[in-house]
Amino acid sequence: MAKGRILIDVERCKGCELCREACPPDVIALADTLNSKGYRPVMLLDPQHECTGCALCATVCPDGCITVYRESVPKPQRKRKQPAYPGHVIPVAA
Amino acid sequence: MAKGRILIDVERCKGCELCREACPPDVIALADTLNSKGYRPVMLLDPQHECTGCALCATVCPDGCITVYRESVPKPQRKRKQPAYPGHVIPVAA
Amino acid sequence: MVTLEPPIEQLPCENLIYSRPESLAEIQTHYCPGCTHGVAHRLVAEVIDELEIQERTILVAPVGCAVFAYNYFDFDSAEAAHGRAPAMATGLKRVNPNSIVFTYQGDGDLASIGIAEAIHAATRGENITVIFVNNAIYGMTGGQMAPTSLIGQVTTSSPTGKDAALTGMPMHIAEMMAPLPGVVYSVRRSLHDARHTIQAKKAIRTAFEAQIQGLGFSIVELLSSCPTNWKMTPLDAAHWVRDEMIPVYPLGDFKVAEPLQNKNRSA
Amino acid sequence: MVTLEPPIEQLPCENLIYSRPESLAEIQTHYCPGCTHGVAHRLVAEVIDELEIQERTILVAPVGCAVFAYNYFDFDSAEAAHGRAPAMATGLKRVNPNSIVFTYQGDGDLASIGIAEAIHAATRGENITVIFVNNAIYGMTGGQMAPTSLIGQVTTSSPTGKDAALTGMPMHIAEMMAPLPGVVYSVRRSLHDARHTIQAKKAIRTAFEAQIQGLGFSIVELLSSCPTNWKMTPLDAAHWVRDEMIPVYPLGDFKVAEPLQNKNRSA
Amino acid sequence: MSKELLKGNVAIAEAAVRAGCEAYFGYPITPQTELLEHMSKRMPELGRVFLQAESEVAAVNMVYGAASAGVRVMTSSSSPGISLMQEGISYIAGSEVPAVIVDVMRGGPGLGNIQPSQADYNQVVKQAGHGDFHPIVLAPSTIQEAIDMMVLSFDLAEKYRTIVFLVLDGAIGQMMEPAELPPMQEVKKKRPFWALSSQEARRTNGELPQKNVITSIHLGAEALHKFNEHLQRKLAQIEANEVRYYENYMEDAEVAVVAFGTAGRVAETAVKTLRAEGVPVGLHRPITLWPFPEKRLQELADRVKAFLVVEMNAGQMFHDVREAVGREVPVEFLGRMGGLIPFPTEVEAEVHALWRRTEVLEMHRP
Amino acid sequence: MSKELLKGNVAIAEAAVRAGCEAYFGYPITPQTELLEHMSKRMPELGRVFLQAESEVAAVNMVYGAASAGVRVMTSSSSPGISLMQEGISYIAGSEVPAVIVDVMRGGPGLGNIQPSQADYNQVVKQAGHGDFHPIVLAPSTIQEAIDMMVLSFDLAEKYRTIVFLVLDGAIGQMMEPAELPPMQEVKKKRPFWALSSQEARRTNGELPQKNVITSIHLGAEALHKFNEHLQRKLAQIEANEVRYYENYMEDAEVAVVAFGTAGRVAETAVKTLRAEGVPVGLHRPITLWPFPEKRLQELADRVKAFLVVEMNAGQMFHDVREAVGREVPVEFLGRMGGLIPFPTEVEAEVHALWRRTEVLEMHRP
Amino acid sequence: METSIVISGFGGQGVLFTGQLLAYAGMDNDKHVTWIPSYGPEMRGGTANCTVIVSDDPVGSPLVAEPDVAVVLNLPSFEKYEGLVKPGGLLVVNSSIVNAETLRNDIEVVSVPANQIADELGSVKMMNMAALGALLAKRPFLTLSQVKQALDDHLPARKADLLEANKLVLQKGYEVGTAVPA
Amino acid sequence: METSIVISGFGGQGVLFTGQLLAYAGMDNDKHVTWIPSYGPEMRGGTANCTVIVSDDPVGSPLVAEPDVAVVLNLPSFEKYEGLVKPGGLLVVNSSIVNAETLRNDIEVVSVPANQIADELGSVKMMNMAALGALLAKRPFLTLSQVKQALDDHLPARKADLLEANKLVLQKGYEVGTAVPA
Ligand SMILES: Cc1ncc(C[n+]2csc(CCOP(=O)(O)OP(=O)(O)O)c2C)c(N)n1
Ligand SMILES: Cc1ncc(C[n+]2csc(CCOP(=O)(O)OP(=O)(O)O)c2C)c(N)n1
Ligand code: SF4
Ligand code: SF4
Ligand code: SF4
Ligand code: SF4
Ligand code: SF4
Ligand code: SF4
Ligand SMILES: [Mg+2]
Ligand SMILES: [Mg+2]
Repeated sequence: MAKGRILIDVERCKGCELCREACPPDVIALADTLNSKGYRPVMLLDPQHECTGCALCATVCPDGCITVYRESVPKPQRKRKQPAYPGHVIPVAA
Repeated sequence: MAKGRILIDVERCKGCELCREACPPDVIALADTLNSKGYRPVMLLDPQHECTGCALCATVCPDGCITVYRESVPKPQRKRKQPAYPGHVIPVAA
Repeated sequence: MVTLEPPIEQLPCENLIYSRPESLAEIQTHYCPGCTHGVAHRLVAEVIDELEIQERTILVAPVGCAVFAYNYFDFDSAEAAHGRAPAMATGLKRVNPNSIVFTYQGDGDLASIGIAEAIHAATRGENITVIFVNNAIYGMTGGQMAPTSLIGQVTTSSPTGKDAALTGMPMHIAEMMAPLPGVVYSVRRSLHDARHTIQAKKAIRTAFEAQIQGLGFSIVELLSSCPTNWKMTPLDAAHWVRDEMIPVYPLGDFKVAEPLQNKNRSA
Repeated sequence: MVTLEPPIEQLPCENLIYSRPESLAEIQTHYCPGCTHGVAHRLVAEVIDELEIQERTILVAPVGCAVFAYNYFDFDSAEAAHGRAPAMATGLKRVNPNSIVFTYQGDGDLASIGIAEAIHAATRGENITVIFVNNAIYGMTGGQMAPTSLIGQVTTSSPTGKDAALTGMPMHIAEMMAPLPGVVYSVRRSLHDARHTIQAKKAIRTAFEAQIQGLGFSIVELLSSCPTNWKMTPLDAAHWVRDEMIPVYPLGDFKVAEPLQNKNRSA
Repeated sequence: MSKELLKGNVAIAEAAVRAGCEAYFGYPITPQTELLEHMSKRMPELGRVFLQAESEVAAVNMVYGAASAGVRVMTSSSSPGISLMQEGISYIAGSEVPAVIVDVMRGGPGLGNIQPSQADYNQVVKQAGHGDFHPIVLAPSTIQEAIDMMVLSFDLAEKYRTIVFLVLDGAIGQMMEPAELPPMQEVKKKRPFWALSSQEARRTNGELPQKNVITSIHLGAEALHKFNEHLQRKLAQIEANEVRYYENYMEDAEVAVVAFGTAGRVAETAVKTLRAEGVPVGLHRPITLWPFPEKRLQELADRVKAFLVVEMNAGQMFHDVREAVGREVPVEFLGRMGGLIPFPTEVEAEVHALWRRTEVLEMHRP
Repeated sequence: MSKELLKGNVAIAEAAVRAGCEAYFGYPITPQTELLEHMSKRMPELGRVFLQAESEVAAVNMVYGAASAGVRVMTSSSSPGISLMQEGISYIAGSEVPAVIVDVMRGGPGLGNIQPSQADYNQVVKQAGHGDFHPIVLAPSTIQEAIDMMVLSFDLAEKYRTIVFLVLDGAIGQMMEPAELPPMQEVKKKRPFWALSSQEARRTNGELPQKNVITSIHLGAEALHKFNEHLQRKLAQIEANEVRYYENYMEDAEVAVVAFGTAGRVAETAVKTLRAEGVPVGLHRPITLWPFPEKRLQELADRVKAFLVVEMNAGQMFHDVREAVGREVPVEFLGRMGGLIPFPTEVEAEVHALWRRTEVLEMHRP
Repeated sequence: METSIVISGFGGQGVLFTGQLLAYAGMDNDKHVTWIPSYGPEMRGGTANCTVIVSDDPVGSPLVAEPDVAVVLNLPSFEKYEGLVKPGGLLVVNSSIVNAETLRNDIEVVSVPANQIADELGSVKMMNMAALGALLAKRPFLTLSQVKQALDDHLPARKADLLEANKLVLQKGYEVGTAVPA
Repeated sequence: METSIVISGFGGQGVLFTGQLLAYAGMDNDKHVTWIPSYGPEMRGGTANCTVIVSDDPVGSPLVAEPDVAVVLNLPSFEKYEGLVKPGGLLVVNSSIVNAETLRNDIEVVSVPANQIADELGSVKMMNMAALGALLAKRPFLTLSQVKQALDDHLPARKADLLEANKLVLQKGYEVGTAVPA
């Protein structure tokens, strides 16, 4: 199965866990920390590299926090904007 | 066939002729005169006594001008108000 | 004073077969000659007499040619704002649950400006009755296009004929109301001739019976004529209802809730 | 600054599979965690990107939780009065026939106060698209009953549960719109899980395509969650949509006009 | 009974219940929603009518219907909702049925925001719909006053067969304050003689079983003119009987601050502070915005040197004050818009400045 | 061009067409229906937009939509319909998009009747919806003036991005009078920079292809306060620039008759008769009801001995006159309601009485 | 000089056009004119009327309490306006269908058998012109030829074939009016 | 004397109830009080705050520009209210989750590790009581026992089981507040 990875805009994430529910290999988990809005964001927790890049998480995310990459033969794509955030970064204190 | 007769409140009649159209034996006709509202009312013109008292004329009259009587064996009836007008009387000049 | 000939002789043994209903006031209507608003009024009044509910009936009159309906009926009446009769009737009925409350509305009133109040009263299953007089035009204001006007119909606001591409197809109120769960009775009848008028009366009766039984929202759509604004004689107008309106607005029962069935079959 | 573990390594040869659509502004929404308004926004934005119509699209935002939708989309937008978005959209579209005009409306906005404007725009066959977010409640004002609330649903204005006898059964907008001749596309989808979300997006795309093709009025009803006012977690809310709402609001295609068929079949 | 800590919207709702309100129709809108919500709980409990309408347009017309049946009925809303009710309000006025409307004003125009405002003074006071009429407009400035006036609203509505508006701003609707609720009144059994109820019932009551008609139509110009004259006579009677206001420190005041509602309580704080500083200032707080305490202001104009009108709008009651006062005495204005509440310090500063100007003027007077 | 015999409603409609009105949305209501009907014929002929809306609520929101696209757009209605438009009007004001509304007033309150009236002066002048704003209100008194002001309405609406009301009463809408129509203007091709149209088009025009947003929301109290300050500054600018009135015989007048619209033309007839009798009376006829010719009336107050306000209502503009004039000079009122038009003889009698009283007063003055 | 005229009759008697014709004639001859119909639901199947004012000065109110002239084409109009005509004013009565006499002796009355006149000259529909002719005979604020010219200029195109007939009826009405003693 | 207090934090931190408790305590002890929440769509998933005024005289505005006291339970609240507190006023900071220092030296600051205190005594949900205790220690316009009494009288019945725990947390917060040097 193709391998994938996701970036999560943790400042935008509201910790609703809908992505976690949607993820087939269950590689999304709540972080231990709060972001500056007071939400506990999710993170990719994928030591086994089980993420398939299926984008189901991104499909259900109400806040458009998730960017998905997949390892694969390159194919022609629509122009897509690259995320402006570094992913998995929480700027406030724990 | 049961014989009938109708009374027409000519002051109320607007001469629309819907009753005339509805009358099976065609015994309703427009009068030659105008009533005080300027309408030409209808009248019962029934020399052959063809009116059956079928009340179809009354059924279609938009102005409730028609009272219907029918010669028949009396049968129990709902209280109905007797007309307050004499019928076929036009108070204004021709 | 002139008495018309021939004089009217009494018949030997005669019964009073038909006379104006009690619930209809003596006042002469302002309706144009041949306008079937008058027929609709009379039928409602007859039904109310027959059901012996005159003393507990409340009319909610519309804005439209029937705006003075409260003068023509002989029972308590209110005059609503344009299109809001179902809301006003809701207010009346909720605080007077034993009254029989009905609205009498034209197509401009109900289908155009008042569609929200009609649909919501129907959805709530408000236990009221709606007499809906569809004459495919705004009568009172001088013959503008209604949502019920036929395609191609020339009116004072569609001078080249109603254009479906710009203003849509005619609205079918009886059909639209029928699927709403609060509606127990939704039918369409016509007033263009005696036979249909008799059927219309039966439907009006059923609609009021539905309310008396506390079943919910009942509506009778009556195809009606507006000779004046259609610019026709009353007879031609009746024929226009028959020949032009009925093909677009099929008569029939679109919903008859269980307890009302076997009462009054489709026209 | 704290970076979450584990660090994210780039894959050897990776494609960008998914990222936020261009038509979605960078601004963070004010929606509650797990509120599927956000999903609906994203899907619309994705469709508009895919159809390459961002520069000629005009949103008409409602009054409701989506009142600030104009901040979240990156194209021309207007903010309508409560329930009047279809009227405002009509005004916009009639003078901008080349624009793609859509309304985004909640169930209070469309089904309750705005039902007249919705039905009339649909009847006229206004060439606009309506994204109708049905979350069975008034979100923005704090969880009052909507015409779409389920029977027995406890809300802040139906504290003992919605009572059908007093307030009627839930309103079925997609079904109500479908028979109107001006409507070319009327479907219901749900946003409660990924599979259904993908189907919802297809429907949204078809609805916009209908407009691009100038066919007439298209509407997509989206079953949506309001975790806050339902007083549930986002996951429980998603399950409530699946278990309680869908049985009352069946998903499906209620009207798909000829030219749109074979595009997108029923969910 | 002792005081409870009550939220304005809830207090008003409960006061209405206790005033024997028999039916409530309304549509949710911030910042009045708690009122509707409280009614949704209490009215069914008591076997009375609560209905969430599909819109404010429907709500006001439901009120019109129930009012035509002669029961105590009310609705509540906030600015945009009140705009939608204008037609129905005008019909109610034209039909002379009693009804009560609570308007918890918010910032405008348009959707604006939901913060406290008095920007709809003109809307309710000058013309709450088309045609010549005035609702009675009561403007409480504490929760206790709001409660008392809620009860009064029903009494006045019935007494004059008119619409009564209880207007507050979002602040009074949303805040909590200790207050005492009135005793519980049962709903009245007997409907008024003019009401649409049941001819049968009226006959049983020994009244004439004539039909009753509720309408706002008077077809001919003469007929409608006559009706309007009747309406104007009634309004004149209300003007003569029902003016209400509150004053503090006015006996020897040389500057009068005029303000209503929340602005009135803010102004009172400022006036107290100023008095402590020795500034001869007093507060006049209109409680009835219509009928307006015009005569009283005229009296004051004869003895104060200047007026300061404080409002949470761009200056609306200001014009009524200026009309009452005339051009001889300066009338100044301090306004906050968009949901801002003026702070006492701002009022103080303004009075200080005004007082100084007035004194200087005084010195230069011949 | 020469004069034609034109019906008011039709003349106004045709004037709007010729002013380049690009879209009309409206709902039939007497006594303005001929306006809508004329539009239904002319607009499609010219390839412009005519749509009969399902209601006035929808009509005003369609106007809001088209106005947001920056085109010349209008609606027309009469009193109850204008009530229904209040919310939409407030949104338009809060969004600062230009729109024109014709209000052919009829007798109220409620359904009232359809006879000529000025009973909605307050409704349009004081607050045509919730929130602090004023539409510009133009009140013609002849059909020629109505035509000219219809054109002016569009210009002012665009200039100030505001709502302009053209108010008449049923008499001016229904009557025929000779008048000259303006030349035909094509609809403008270019949309204003703020309009919702197409980013693509804006880019082609060399404008920044940023998104445009039309909204009336300003969430925070501070933000909405700021917006309101901006709005008030704009209104002040309109007040400074756009006051219009007409006067006759005012130079040496000792009694000023103030009246607008049909009452204004009736008053003018009376003034002429009175002048012929030697009574020193003049006419002041406000053309802009908002902005109101307050300053001019203040000037007049310094030299006339008394004012008579004549209106087809219970006394609405009267209060504006009295506010402007102050309490030193008597301001009297002659009103006809419910669709009655005062007759010149009635005005004459009133002026005579007022003039006699004033003279007597004069004699007793120290 | 200012003359106010009310014309009243059943809908279909050409009431509104008769008034407009006077207004056109006035306008074309540099008078100030106004025309205003009564409007409203009372029109439904009832009577119609309009008020015309022809004046040398700008017209104030387009309505008058007491018209200088009333042209009454049916009985209800007679009943309504007989009492309203200004003392010294003129009442033109369509004697073909109005079978009533005024009790007033402070106004001038001209009875014209308008229906008959028009019927004889082609169609009863033109009866309004007969009444108008009689009015012009008695109150020459506009001349007969000015009104004929107005007919030439303003009779709707679809009625062009009736132009000459209308003029004849107008003429005849004028003659009848002239014949009636003052 | 009049004291104005703003309490601000995330929804769920008990902000509104904390304010009401103060209002109750004031009312029960014959003070004039007002309580007002911020309301509106900004509440959606955001922060909540309320303003309480406890006074010897009737209260004018229920809102204040510069509160005497601000209790800030999270960082956004700290950022919002730190600058608004009246000079000489008090800022109570929930140091458990607010990791920031004020630059102002004209106000008094009390840091309370409210989450920890509450957590240790049963549930982090009671952290609002810890902050309130600290406030009372520094600004005794109401006494600790008056507020405890108010808890007895006004804690919603469904939370009765937490009554004693709440009092303990309040007490502990009070002690921490007292310990902090003025
Ligand atoms: C708010 C409002 N808008 C418009 C009108 C004008 N109006 C009166 S009746 C009517 C339409 C009547 O048409 P319909 O309901 O079909 O009744 P009909 O006269 O045909 O029986 C309209 C638009 C009004 N009175 N009030
Ligand atoms: C005329 C008017 N009435 C009421 C309101 C208050 N209001 C704002 S949003 C809303 C309902 C929102 O519910 P819905 O449309 O279902 O949207 P949601 O928030 O659930 O997405 C209401 C009643 C308003 N702003 N304007
Ligand atoms: S892309 Fe698929 S597998 Fe990877 S995290 Fe998202 S849902 Fe899970
Ligand atoms: S779905 Fe989005 S907002 Fe929700 S937890 Fe996942 S990333 Fe965060
Ligand atoms: S009762 Fe029958 S037969 Fe007699 S007149 Fe009427 S329709 Fe004709
Ligand atoms: S149907 Fe009635 S109104 Fe019509 S002609 Fe016959 S009697 Fe007269
Ligand atoms: S206008 Fe039409 S609907 Fe109205 S009364 Fe006349 S015929 Fe009937
Ligand atoms: S209140 Fe409900 S609908 Fe609104 S944002 Fe929150 S969850 Fe979504
Ligand atoms: Mg109709
Ligand atoms: Mg919703």
